[in-house]
Amino acid sequence: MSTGFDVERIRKDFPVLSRELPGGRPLVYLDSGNSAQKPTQVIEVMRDHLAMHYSNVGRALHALGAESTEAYETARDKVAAFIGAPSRDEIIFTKNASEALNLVAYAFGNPITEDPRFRLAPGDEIVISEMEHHSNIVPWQMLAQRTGVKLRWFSVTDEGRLDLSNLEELVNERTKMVSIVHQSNVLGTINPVAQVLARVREVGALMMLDASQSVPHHAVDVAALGVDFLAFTGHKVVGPSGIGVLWGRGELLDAMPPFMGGGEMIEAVWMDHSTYAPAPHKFEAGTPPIVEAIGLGAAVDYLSEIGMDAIARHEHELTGYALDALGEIPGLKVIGPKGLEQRGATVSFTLEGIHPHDVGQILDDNFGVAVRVGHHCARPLHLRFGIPATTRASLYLYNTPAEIDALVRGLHHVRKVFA
Amino acid sequence: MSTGFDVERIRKDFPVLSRELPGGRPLVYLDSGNSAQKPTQVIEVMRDHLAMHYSNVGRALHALGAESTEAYETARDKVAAFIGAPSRDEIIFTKNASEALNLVAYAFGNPITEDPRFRLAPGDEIVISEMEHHSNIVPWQMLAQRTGVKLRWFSVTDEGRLDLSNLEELVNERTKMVSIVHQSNVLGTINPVAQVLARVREVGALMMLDASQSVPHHAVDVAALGVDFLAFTGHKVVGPSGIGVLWGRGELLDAMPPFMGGGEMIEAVWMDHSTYAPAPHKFEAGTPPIVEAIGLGAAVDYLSEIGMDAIARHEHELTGYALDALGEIPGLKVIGPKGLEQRGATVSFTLEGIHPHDVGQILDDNFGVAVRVGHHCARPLHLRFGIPATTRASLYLYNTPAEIDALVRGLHHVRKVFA
Amino acid sequence: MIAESMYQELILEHYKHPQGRGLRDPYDAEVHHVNPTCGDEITMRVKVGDGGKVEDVSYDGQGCSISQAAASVLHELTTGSTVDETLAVVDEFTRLMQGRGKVEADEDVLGDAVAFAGVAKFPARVKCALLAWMAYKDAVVRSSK
Amino acid sequence: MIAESMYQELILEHYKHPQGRGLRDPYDAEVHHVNPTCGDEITMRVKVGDGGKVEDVSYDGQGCSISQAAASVLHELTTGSTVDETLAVVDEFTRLMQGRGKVEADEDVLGDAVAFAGVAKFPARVKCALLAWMAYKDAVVRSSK
Ligand SMILES: Cc1ncc(COP(=O)(O)O)c(C=O)c1O
Ligand SMILES: Cc1ncc(COP(=O)(O)O)c(C=O)c1O
Repeated sequence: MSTGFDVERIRKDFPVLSRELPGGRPLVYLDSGNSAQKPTQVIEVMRDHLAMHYSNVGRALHALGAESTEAYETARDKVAAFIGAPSRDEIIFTKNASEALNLVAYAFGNPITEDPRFRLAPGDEIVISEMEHHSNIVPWQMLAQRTGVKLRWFSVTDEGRLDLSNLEELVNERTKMVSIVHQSNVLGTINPVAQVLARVREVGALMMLDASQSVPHHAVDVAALGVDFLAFTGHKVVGPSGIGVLWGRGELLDAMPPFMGGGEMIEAVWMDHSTYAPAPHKFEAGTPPIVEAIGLGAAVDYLSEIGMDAIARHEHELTGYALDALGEIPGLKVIGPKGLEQRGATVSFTLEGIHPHDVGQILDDNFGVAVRVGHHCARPLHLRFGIPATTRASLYLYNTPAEIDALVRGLHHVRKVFA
Repeated sequence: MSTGFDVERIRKDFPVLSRELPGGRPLVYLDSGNSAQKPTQVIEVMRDHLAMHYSNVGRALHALGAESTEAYETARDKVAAFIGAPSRDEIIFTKNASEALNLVAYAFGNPITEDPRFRLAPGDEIVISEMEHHSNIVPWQMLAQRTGVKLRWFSVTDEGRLDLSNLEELVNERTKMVSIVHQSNVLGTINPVAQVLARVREVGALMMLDASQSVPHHAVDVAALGVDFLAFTGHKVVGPSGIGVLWGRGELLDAMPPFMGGGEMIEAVWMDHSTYAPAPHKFEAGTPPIVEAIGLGAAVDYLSEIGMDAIARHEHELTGYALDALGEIPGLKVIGPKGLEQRGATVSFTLEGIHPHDVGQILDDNFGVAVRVGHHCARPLHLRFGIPATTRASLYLYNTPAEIDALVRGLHHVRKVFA
Repeated sequence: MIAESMYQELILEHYKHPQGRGLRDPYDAEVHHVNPTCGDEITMRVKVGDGGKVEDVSYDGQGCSISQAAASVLHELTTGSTVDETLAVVDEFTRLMQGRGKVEADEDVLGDAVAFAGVAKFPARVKCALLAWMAYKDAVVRSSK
Repeated sequence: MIAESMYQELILEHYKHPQGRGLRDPYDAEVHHVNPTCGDEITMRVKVGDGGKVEDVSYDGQGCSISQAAASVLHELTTGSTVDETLAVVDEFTRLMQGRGKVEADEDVLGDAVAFAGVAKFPARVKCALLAWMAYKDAVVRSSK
């Protein structure tokens, strides 16, 4: 690699990467799109907090309470800076990206709210796409079932791009919300946000981005993007499980009803009614994932120090290497863009006549190569391509060309077994 | 203490308890009702998993995926055993107790569901109590606002007990759900579940227990209790933040609509509809708090090994000691039962003429004594007693009589400062 | 290597050369089973003759080697036996698959199906191995109605 | 001990012997402010005379020593000054309180109120110190309408 990016030094930060799997296999982890591994820098911050500084946040006046609250709220500052949020109060900690998406879906058609942008009338429409993760499909289906709002979606082209040919018709005056993925977790496709947003603004709708697969891999700036909401998840940005982020424009967060009720999201409570705290607290009912938020803060610090641009360059080179190497395997077909334009480091493919489950299992059992097989929580996208499943290699800052070589060797072996 | 319970040995398991606070103060942690401290046994399980075994669960076929899934699902087994759940599939991992309570509240009046127990008709009622934590008030208020269901509540007696004098009238044929706290986080009161449940069964309603403050402190067996739902939270049972538990009777979980939509809660997804996985997965949308669930498993192992009965005995003795010692402070008034009958190790009080915020701050600043001051997320209960706030000492397995002595010394000093 | 214990020669053999594949007439019952998590599917027909003898088990489907080979082995083991005999095999196979790799297989009952013992160690693949067998059980029940 | 920096002698003195406490007539505006998180409350009346001179600030309320002492100090500092002068003090006091303990107090502007500098280190208590001052600002704005 010619980026001045020291992948071998980075790998030392991730303890699991030097682990041996049962049977003496090395670990070749190509499943970061599913969940990323964690660097010592994150693990130790969490351990230290749990061991020496832990207490509940917000509510406690004492020394530990102050330390925990300070650490938790500092994590919010870090996340806000990481995604360019105009205000720290626009960062809501959730348990994962799915909760963030559901929180926004539940804001619509709730009789509590008078703001017209969140009210639903007969004929109103929500637009998603055929390449969404289930977490950006099912919440809107459930909203449609609860309220009668109509769910519509963009198609996907044979090349794995959003089909914008009917953009004008699909996004229209009846549209309340367009929620699409920023970068596909199967195809690797990076979607043309600006083009869709321009139409969304024309019709006065709102726009949400599922950035679960973009925030980990390249610099994302919510102000520059100009959308209304953005969701991502901690465990894919080398952070812990149990933490996700919803960013929303402050003025919209003010207009939305709370999602869950409970401790710390209130201003004052009487038996028969309550008033709510301003955002972000309005949306953080109960004890938040304290140590997880702190871990996420350490994770974005870690990535920032390496530099998101350097990470993106590294992944770009790796992706080129992977597409070339995989292209030489007979019977292998990449599902998604074949070139490097507007695509990330996720490569999904089929191997003729061999089921992905068999591919994945032999790669793992014989070579320690961890890929994901199945529909990757994007079943409709697989239906679109007429296939039940794919094998997916998803790369991250710690991956190397040698690991792609291992994958290729493994795939040749798979073909031999099933020849 | 005469219980054969070695509190000094236990204290060594909790690193923070030997910490010095800034200014050389020792830490006297009497705020476990807010959140408990964590033993090394929990911290190290989490660290080890994050460092060496982490990956996403359920979806991954590879070696790390199998290890993570096995550890996560084993945590479910442990929690099921810990609370006597008839089936492991009745244990739903949430992010905290508040999510568990909201999940159940959102199941009512949702047009998706046909089960009559979760449908709401005009005139239907939900019953809570005046001693609830906000997390068991606000979700039901929000349900009432969304659906028009009527919210009613038990009063609290001067002694801090549930006023059951109007049980027959309050819980009636119009009642759909009675949701009350098992043990009050302010009063310490343990509520008479059987008596309320008998009436609930007579009228054919459902019953939920907020067991956030009981599960940490004494053996809780859901089958023996006989209720329909029970919620508790990981961070109060020496487990991590970011994890909570909803237990529900399997047959009810089957009848309920999903709460959040997303990855892993589905069976199959098409663009226009989906089918859902059976419980518990139906209620676990997105990547769950994996490492947090594993940490919770280690926490219940830790408590079980010491023995919940031994912990309860220890706390019982401590509570007696504390009530006696506090009783001798002039102007101090305990809010809640003065005796040891049906009460836990939480003692809230007022000090005449001195605001709890001043009490808490001086205890912390001068003595390192960490108590909680304010309304403890139970504002209506404080309104009931006509006070804006109390000071609360909440004890746990690692507390000692010497720490109560420190509290008492501190309170004498507080009185001197404000004399 | 662990895989050797799962991808037994016999399984690969059945996968590459499935026995009795294709849907045939006559039949008493036809069922269609799907494993929604991985998309594996099978359509299966059963013909039961006099004395409860299984005269034909015909099938078609798609899926991984495990699910396809399982159907082929099932065809061999059931055809020509009595329904009761085959249900005992189904039970033993199910017990083996759900045993998380900790159950000893009874070779006398299972015959060639013992080759699937290694699959039991992979919870994610157990459903693949069981798909055809559950479909068979379902079809037999329906055929006797 | 850290507390010494927060519970200054002067604060305790004002708390035990509040200056100007009680609601008085005449007044131009009355406001009622509440800190919902801790339940502290204050009712405050302001009487502004010729030349924008603050003739009386009277108040009643309940809360912790910080919030009560802050009202008492405020009464002393504002009564007799012009509205403009007092608003400058309010601004400086607010700046000090929100400075997380990192802001140097301007003693010339703040006078006795400088005793509250230690409170700024305790985010949870800042609202207590500010309650009366925010109420005063509100009341002054209303009185000039
Ligand atoms: C009685 C009671 N219920 C509910 C809760 C809410 O728990 P959590 O904040 O973890 O959601 C708490 C603790 O804060 C509690 O004490
Ligand atoms: C594109 C996309 N959206 C949403 C999600 C859901 O994230 P989580 O499972 O953390 O809620 C994922 C990952 O699983 C994803 O890849």
